[in-house]
Amino acid sequence: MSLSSVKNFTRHARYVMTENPVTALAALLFLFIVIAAVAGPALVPYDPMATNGGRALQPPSWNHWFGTDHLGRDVFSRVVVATRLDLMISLAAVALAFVIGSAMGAVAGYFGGWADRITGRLLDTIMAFPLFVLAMGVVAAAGNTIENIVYATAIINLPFYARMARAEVNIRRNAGFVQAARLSGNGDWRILAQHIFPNTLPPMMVQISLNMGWAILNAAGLSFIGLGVRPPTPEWGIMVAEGANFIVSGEWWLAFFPGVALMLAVFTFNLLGDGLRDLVDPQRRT
Amino acid sequence: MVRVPKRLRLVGYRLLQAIPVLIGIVVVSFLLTRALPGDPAVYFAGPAASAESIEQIRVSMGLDRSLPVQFLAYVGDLLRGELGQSISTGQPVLTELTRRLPASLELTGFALLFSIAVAMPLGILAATRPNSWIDHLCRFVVTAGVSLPTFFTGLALVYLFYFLLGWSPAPMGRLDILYLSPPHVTGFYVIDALIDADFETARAALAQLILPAVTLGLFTLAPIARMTRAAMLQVLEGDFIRTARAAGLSSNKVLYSYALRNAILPVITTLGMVFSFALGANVLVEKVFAWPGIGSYAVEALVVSDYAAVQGFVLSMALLFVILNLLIDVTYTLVDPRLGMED
Amino acid sequence: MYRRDFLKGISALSVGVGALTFLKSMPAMAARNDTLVVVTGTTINSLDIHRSGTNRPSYQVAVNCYDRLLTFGHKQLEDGSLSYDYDNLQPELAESWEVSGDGRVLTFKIRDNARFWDGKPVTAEDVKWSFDRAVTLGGFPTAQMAAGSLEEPEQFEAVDDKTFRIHLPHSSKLTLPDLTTPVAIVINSQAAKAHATEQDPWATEYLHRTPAGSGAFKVERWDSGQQLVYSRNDDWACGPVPKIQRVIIREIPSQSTRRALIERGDVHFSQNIPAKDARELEAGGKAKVVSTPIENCLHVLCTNLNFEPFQDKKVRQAIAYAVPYEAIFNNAAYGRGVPMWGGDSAKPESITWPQPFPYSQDLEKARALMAESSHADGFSVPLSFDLGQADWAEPTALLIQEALGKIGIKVSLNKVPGANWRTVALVEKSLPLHLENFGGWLNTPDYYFYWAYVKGNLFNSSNYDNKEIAELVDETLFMAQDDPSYAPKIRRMIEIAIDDVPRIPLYQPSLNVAMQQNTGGYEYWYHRQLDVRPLTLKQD
Amino acid sequence: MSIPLLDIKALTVEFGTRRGVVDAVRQVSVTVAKGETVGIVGESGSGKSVTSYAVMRILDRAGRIAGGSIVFGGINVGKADERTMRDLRGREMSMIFQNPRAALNPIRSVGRQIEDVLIEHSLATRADAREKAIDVLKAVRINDPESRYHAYPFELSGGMCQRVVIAVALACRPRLLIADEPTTGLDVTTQKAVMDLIRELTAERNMSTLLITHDLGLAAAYCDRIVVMEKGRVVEEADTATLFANPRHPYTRRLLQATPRLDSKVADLLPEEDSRRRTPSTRPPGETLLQIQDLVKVFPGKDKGDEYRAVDGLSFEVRSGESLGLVGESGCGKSTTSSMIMRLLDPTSGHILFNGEDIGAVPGKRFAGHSARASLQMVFQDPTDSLNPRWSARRSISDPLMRLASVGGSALRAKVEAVAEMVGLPDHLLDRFPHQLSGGQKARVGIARAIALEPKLLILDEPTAALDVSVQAVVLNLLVELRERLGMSYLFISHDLNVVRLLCERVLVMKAGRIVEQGSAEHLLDRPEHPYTRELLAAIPHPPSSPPRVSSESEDSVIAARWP
Repeated sequence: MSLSSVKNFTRHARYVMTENPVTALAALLFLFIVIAAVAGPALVPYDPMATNGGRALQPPSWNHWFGTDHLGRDVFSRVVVATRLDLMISLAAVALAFVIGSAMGAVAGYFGGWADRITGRLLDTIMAFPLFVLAMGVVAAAGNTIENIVYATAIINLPFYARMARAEVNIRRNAGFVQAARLSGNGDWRILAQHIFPNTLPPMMVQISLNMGWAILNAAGLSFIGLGVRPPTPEWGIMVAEGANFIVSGEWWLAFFPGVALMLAVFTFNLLGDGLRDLVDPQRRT
Repeated sequence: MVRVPKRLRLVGYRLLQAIPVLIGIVVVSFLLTRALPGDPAVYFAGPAASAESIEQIRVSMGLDRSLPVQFLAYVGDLLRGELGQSISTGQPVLTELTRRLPASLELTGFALLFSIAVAMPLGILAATRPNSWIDHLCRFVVTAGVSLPTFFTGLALVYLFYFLLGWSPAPMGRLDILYLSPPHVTGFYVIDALIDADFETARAALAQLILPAVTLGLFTLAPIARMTRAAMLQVLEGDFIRTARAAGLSSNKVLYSYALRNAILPVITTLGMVFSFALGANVLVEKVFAWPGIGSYAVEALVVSDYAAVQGFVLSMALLFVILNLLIDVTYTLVDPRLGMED
Repeated sequence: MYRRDFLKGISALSVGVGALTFLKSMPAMAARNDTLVVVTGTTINSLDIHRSGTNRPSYQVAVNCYDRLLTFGHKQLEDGSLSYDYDNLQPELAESWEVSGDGRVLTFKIRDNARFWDGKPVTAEDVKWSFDRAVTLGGFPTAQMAAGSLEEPEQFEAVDDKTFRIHLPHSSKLTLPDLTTPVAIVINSQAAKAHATEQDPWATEYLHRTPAGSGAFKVERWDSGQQLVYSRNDDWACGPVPKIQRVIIREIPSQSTRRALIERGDVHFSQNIPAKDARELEAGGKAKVVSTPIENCLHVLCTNLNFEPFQDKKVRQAIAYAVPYEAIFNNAAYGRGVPMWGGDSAKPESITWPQPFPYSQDLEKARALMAESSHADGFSVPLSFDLGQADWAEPTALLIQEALGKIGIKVSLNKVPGANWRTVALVEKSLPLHLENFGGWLNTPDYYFYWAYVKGNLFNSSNYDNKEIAELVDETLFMAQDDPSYAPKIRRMIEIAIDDVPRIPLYQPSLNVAMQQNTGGYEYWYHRQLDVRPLTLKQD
Repeated sequence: MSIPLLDIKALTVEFGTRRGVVDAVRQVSVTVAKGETVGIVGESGSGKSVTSYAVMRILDRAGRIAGGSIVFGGINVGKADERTMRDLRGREMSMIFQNPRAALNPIRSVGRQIEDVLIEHSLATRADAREKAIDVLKAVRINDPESRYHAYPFELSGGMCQRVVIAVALACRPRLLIADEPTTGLDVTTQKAVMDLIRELTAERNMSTLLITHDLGLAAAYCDRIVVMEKGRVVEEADTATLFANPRHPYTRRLLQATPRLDSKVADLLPEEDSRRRTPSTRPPGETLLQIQDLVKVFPGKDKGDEYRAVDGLSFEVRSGESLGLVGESGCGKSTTSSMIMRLLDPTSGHILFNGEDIGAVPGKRFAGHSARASLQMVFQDPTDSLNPRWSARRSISDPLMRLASVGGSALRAKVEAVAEMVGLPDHLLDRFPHQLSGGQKARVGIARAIALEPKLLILDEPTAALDVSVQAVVLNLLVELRERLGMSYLFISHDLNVVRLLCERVLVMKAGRIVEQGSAEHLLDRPEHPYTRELLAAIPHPPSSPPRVSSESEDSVIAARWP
């Protein structure tokens, strides 16, 4: 990428943000989240795992911004450190779902026929389960390791990509430029991979960012019912679940801060979607 | 004339499409339950059971047979309409499901009503003023809604409205202790109570519904509002809207009679997905609000490897889903005259 | 008045209806001063304790709706609360009983006025049928009956209508106490047989949903997964007729909702609350809290001797010296329960069980022991616990994880879902290091050792195998406690357990319950079920 | 002169875009008198549609009237409140649009849509609305209006839909009808019927009409007065006869010249001084290159017996160096035929012999690797749709070279630039994406891609249908030049006989999957034998054929063209 195209891109990005203040807000939040994920463990004031019976359940104060939990761990440190894990889980799950789902959908949409019918029924089968329950089942059956949470989340996200890819590929399979590509001697697979698929990316971007948020919620939900990440790993969902029992007794900060962090992260990804699409779509650039 | 059979055929075609899905679900539910950890025989045998008594129960439950044999037995039971007995609750799964399903449906239904009532106007508002601050605000609000973990929202609402303010009745399920459930007609307490002309009970049931329904509804605002906005925007850009405006139709007429009726079609499709979404989220909400629904039943069943209950749950969900999609298809054909007519 | 807040809520929602709301719906549920509302977190899944698959919370139906031949009297504990008294056997259905000289024949006289709910008098035939059922159906009831040496139907004899006899293969101190357990209930055999079928000769399907007893309460309605409603049997013959007319057991899965309900005064009684809530509710003065140390029960850290590092006694002892008992007691048990560390000597002087082990956290000693052991360089091990026990097990595990890290043992945590727990921990016994919480119903040390220290028995999840302990248990299990050879043998047993430490006791847990100030009469029972019969509600 | 019905004075319309404010219409003044038909003619981007939307006050959100005034029947439209405007629209002035099917609410019966307007303007009540709607349908000459009343737009043909749109527009007997490209997308025969209907109805009711079109021929045939717009400005205004006889503005002249007439040659479309003018050589055709024998394509329907024979026993041949035209209206099977020849679609039966080899027997799926692939190329109808939106022009042109000629590296770069130069595409445009190129530039990219491999047969599928006439003129000349330079054969597919004839020596006329007539272009034009050919010819509106500079033809054709 040349210097001028970088410059072009930044100008375009700036335009997308100024046009839509909500996207700008999301971008700012995203920056925060990325910093927390990358540098979190180095930034926090306390060891997120260190227990200390002497300072258990202290409300937020100067020393402990978000208070301490029932084992005296610093909630702020845990919330910040948890960012990386939550982000990794959702990123891995969404990436997996996107790659497999969109490949399946693209093939189904392009070739149609039996490939389409089989994929369609397979997706219907997955979709016929309330998706969260399916994820629960998968984790319950396979055991609650981080990998399994990722797989479960990926499985329930998969139909969205597959359906979207199918629809987007299907409307383009007979487009003029695809026919032209055939005349240029491209085989089916090359047409699919190089000509059609890249064009389906802008709408997929929205889906990816929505799903990132959803994947985080999902992992947290699994943790909430005890099928998620294992303690004492800091993770937002577990922290809310653990903190939930303390709300009624007045120790609201245990659940509140991780809950807010969780919400903000999901919120950011959800908002980011539209901005991301505008950014990726070459047609929006001049 | 030609239209009716064509639509009927479309519905029939959808039904046919559901068959492989149902088969797939039977297989998946069977495999999933067999993959669950924990030995139901051990659970069934209870504490202090000896190895022999566990083995004895294993044999009586048919768990000693090979998987294909177990599967055939399972399919055989299904064909006879038998869903088996739930270990964890000790009830026939069918009884449990028929009692719990209305509870979940009532909750989900109210949640969707709430959600639609809020999200559709927001979506329309946003679509009529794209990129204005109102648009951004709507987007902000609905996104905030979908970003809230339902279990967190539920807890927060209970804490605020029940524990602190005391505005809401205790989160103890479908009815407060003081009331008896109304005579069973539909299984929906509010409706049953109204049928019985028992307005107090209806009110009480409704009061119990508000917090969980709002919790769940907040979560489903975003997809509905987003889809409404997108569909409205697309329709409003349509040539026929320009024609209608050029013909001097009032903006209300254009917006509601022309644009919204067209935009509602993709929204209806979304509703199906949202419903399935909500049923999933139900699991967490039911847990928080002690709602005796099908979702909390499934969680419990999963945790104790209650094969029959999990299978029954999954199957009823699938059936529900198929029926729902059919309903959506039928609604669609009612709203959209084009369906089934184009080649 | 506990409805006050609820009313406020309702009228806030529907201005102007107020009291009318109340009047209109009240007839549905009887007057409020004799209706007691109890919340519980777990589901009652059957009304028949003998049926396989019946879970622990369901045992309360056996306690409240059926009668046993015998029961225990009660005593007041130091804190003023009431407890059953293991040393005070009392008649329930039996009016009197006799033990033969060799202790092998027990003869019971059944109360003349005892009648089942349907009016049929209770006969020896009913007792025999019920006991036959318990020893035949298999699973838990059979195992529990066997603990009292009651193993086959031939042992039970209905001499006449009101005389029932048990023949024992040997005398056992456990037989009579075993007859007080919820398993040894007497069922209306006539009502049950009427619903028996060829496949189901013991009418498990019928009794599963329809109790047929003579107890103080009948089941008025059961909405599985939601609530169970008891209503009083005014003709109960086996004790003072309960004060409460109706009890509603409401299932509320969310722990914090249960706490909110009790704290806001919307329910009367909350069974088995977490230690933290117990402490805070008590401190807040919003509810009455009773905490009773659970007899014959320990929360322990188990090392599994099937795993190589734990075969070395030094490693086990090192761990016992590394565990942060104090922190666990404060942060997991919130100071409720009895400390089981820091005992005076490695040679026990009393046969009290449980009693503190002479370990306490001493990292120097622990490190030294590790250095001497075969695993001086440390090792890695997963520490498992039951998800259903997470409220105490999770903080405990975290604290142990941190402490063991300091002596070179890298611990990872492994939450095991409830269903899986039994299988992997107790049946397969495949968890290397785990937290366990066995408690024996029958309150003798030998009974505890039998289940937890003898190879092959269910709660010996350590796979601990010690010939001497096995022999000692064998000798003492049926032996009368006043036998002169009993105490030395028990002391020796405890001594070995201390030295070998396959199970490292953390503390003796308490059973915590919370109730409104106007609620009284609560009595602790070894089975940890709520006995609603003695409960009272003060009028206000 | 009496007060005009519509008086647009110095109208300026602005649009807010991300690049700032853009004037779409600048200082435009147009008047329409009562009973008069005025045409606004211009190419895309000339601001003609924006002007009409401004009159109706139905501009997009981003647009606003920035200056000037629009007075309609004494009311200042620019200043009127929305209520007044709503009363005006539909009742006093109406508008019809291109793409009639999209212009109707797809899920409302056409009768109801007419009723809506009648009721809105209080010309009917719930009780008599239906009767009145049917009257309106009758007025637009719809057969069996009672049953059509219940029809949905998708059940009607395009022409029928446009009649309904006209019915909606004229239901309230407005005084002004604005027709914005009312026949674009319709077949020529339908176009004629629709235009005739409009003329008839407006004349009958003494209405004024503002006809907005890119087609000078159409304007010439139906308008009393013509306003020519270019880039948001009015460049010339005159009554029709004067404008054609004596165009003053150079743009008008260029436009007139670029519009094909019955007698023009391809070179005539460009000004004499234009270096891009080309004249096709008249070499005799060589041996047979492509031979189509008894080609059939049947599309299966949903039911048996529902099948549809798109191409029904077609036979013809193309010789090397020859240009063959294939003419027909939509649905005649011409695109299906081209897809089969290009091996994008497999025929049901019949043979496609290319250089003697039956390439029809090779399945389309496997044709990508066939040796004849490079020799058979095509230029697509819609230049936008036919370019990958994510690929730069360079990459699009490179693609066939990389795939089929295995050219790479600097050779590829050189070759792409050479081809681009050949089609007149400047180097700096090569790195642009399609959306950054104009229609004509995109067409050139499409052509460059097609000729990069120097194919023997090039199918041109309406290559200029989406282009403005001035661009079309250039492209057609370019195609002539390329054929000369590369010795290709063309199969030119179009609905427009008039354009086909410019490039082709021989023409086939297709209808319903069959050839109804074939012969030399001149012969077909002069002495059409089949009634369908004659109908087609009659329906094409032509501008008067004698612009002053290119004087050659008689007055007859002018009269012929204006004859309805």
